Amino acid sequence: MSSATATVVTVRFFGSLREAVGRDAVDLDIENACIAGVRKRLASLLPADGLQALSGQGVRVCVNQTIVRGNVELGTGDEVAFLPPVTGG
Amino acid sequence: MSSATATVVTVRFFGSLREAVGRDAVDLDIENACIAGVRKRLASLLPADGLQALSGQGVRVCVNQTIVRGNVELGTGDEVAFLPPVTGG
Amino acid sequence: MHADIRVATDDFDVAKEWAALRTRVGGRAGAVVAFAGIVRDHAGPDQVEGLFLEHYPGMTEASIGRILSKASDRWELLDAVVVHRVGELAPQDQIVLVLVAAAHRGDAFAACEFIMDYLKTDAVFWKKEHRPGGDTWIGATARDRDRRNGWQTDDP
Amino acid sequence: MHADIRVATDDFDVAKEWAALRTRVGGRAGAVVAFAGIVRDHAGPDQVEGLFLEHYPGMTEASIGRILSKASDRWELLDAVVVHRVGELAPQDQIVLVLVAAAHRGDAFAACEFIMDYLKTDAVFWKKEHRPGGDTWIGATARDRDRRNGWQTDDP
Repeated sequence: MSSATATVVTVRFFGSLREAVGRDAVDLDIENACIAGVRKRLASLLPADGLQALSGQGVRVCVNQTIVRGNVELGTGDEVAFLPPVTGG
Repeated sequence: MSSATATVVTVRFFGSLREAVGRDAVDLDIENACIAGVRKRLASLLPADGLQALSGQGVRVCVNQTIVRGNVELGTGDEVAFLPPVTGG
Repeated sequence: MHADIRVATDDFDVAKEWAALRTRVGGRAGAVVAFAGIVRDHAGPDQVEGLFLEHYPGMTEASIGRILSKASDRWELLDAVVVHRVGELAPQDQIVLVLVAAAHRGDAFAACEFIMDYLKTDAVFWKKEHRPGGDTWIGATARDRDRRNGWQTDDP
Repeated sequence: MHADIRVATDDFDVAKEWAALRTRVGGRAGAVVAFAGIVRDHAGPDQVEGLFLEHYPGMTEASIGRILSKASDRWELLDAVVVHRVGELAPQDQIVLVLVAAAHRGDAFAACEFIMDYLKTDAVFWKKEHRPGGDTWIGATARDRDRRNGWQTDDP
């Protein structure tokens, strides 16, 4: 796929997932412009346990700061985030 | 009754009762050393509506800052108080 | 539990009371809850132009002490402060401060609200409202009694 | 309702936040309730030596905004402030402040506790505890979820 048609998204990791994957954010060129495309691309970048953590219990996926379910489509400039279970206070 | 055997108590009035009787406290020589004796003595001192207020709904009687029921005995130096319904805060 | 009860005509300083409590409890408290009651200045025919509060020195403090004891029997508390003003109060004046510290927030919230509800019904104060139509001595309302009795229903 | 949401590494000043809210609400508020959460320093094998709090700028504030909206839909509120710290915190440090003003105390108490309970379960923060045995990322507890769900049971 040429760079002209690649979708570029930013992927962010928080809390325990940030530690598990060893970084807080990464910009990715993805072939399939969807969450599944992000996961596939991350599989080639991350250690196995880091990748596994992203599918752990209670992990939620956000696109542009909104929680999404299933395989949402993405466009260039979108921000995808993996959120482990939250707690404030 | 001679002064040697009289019982001297202080009677205090609070809130709406203070206003109804027109004073906040009075020292009384009482013949019958009990709450009934106090009421009898007050009958000769207070205007009728003030006296009536002391028997109004929700009025409680205290002796030495403890709420009492019925015709409690009194001794010299005791403090009797008439309390209308309370509210704080 | 440390308990501090004061009844005074002077205004109180929430910041000072909060800081003093924080100093006393140090890192034992995970939760501090404060309640302040204020004279409202809502306009209209029902407008309260001011309040006059009266107490029975000694008995009033003892009545508040019993409320704090009940709260302390029921929840795990580290510190409780009740400061209550008496005398003439104007709209926007502070009337009462209840400050509670506990290890856990559930205890602090419940105890603070419990103490306030009981102050309305069981603390020895008398309150006169100044309104355009005249002065009225007021007692605890049916709603106040319902709130207080709600805590009793919860009793084990 | 005036709402103020801040997430910061800096410490907050309860006195300053309280005074600012009092200035905003004037005599409309009859009740102010404040909650502060503090890092406890309880000793023992379970001792927390510190906390690290992380947030998602933008999303975190929005998550708190939704909590305040829910509270405002449910109770008559005049003003609500949530200040939440992030970064490294030591025992005795303040973590969070929730300040609520309302005409009536029942609304202020309920809303303040509701907001705290939802902050525990629904606000977008991540919390790591530093203990002698190592670091642990912690989530909302079953008890936290029970408290939050208790409010939902009450929903009309």
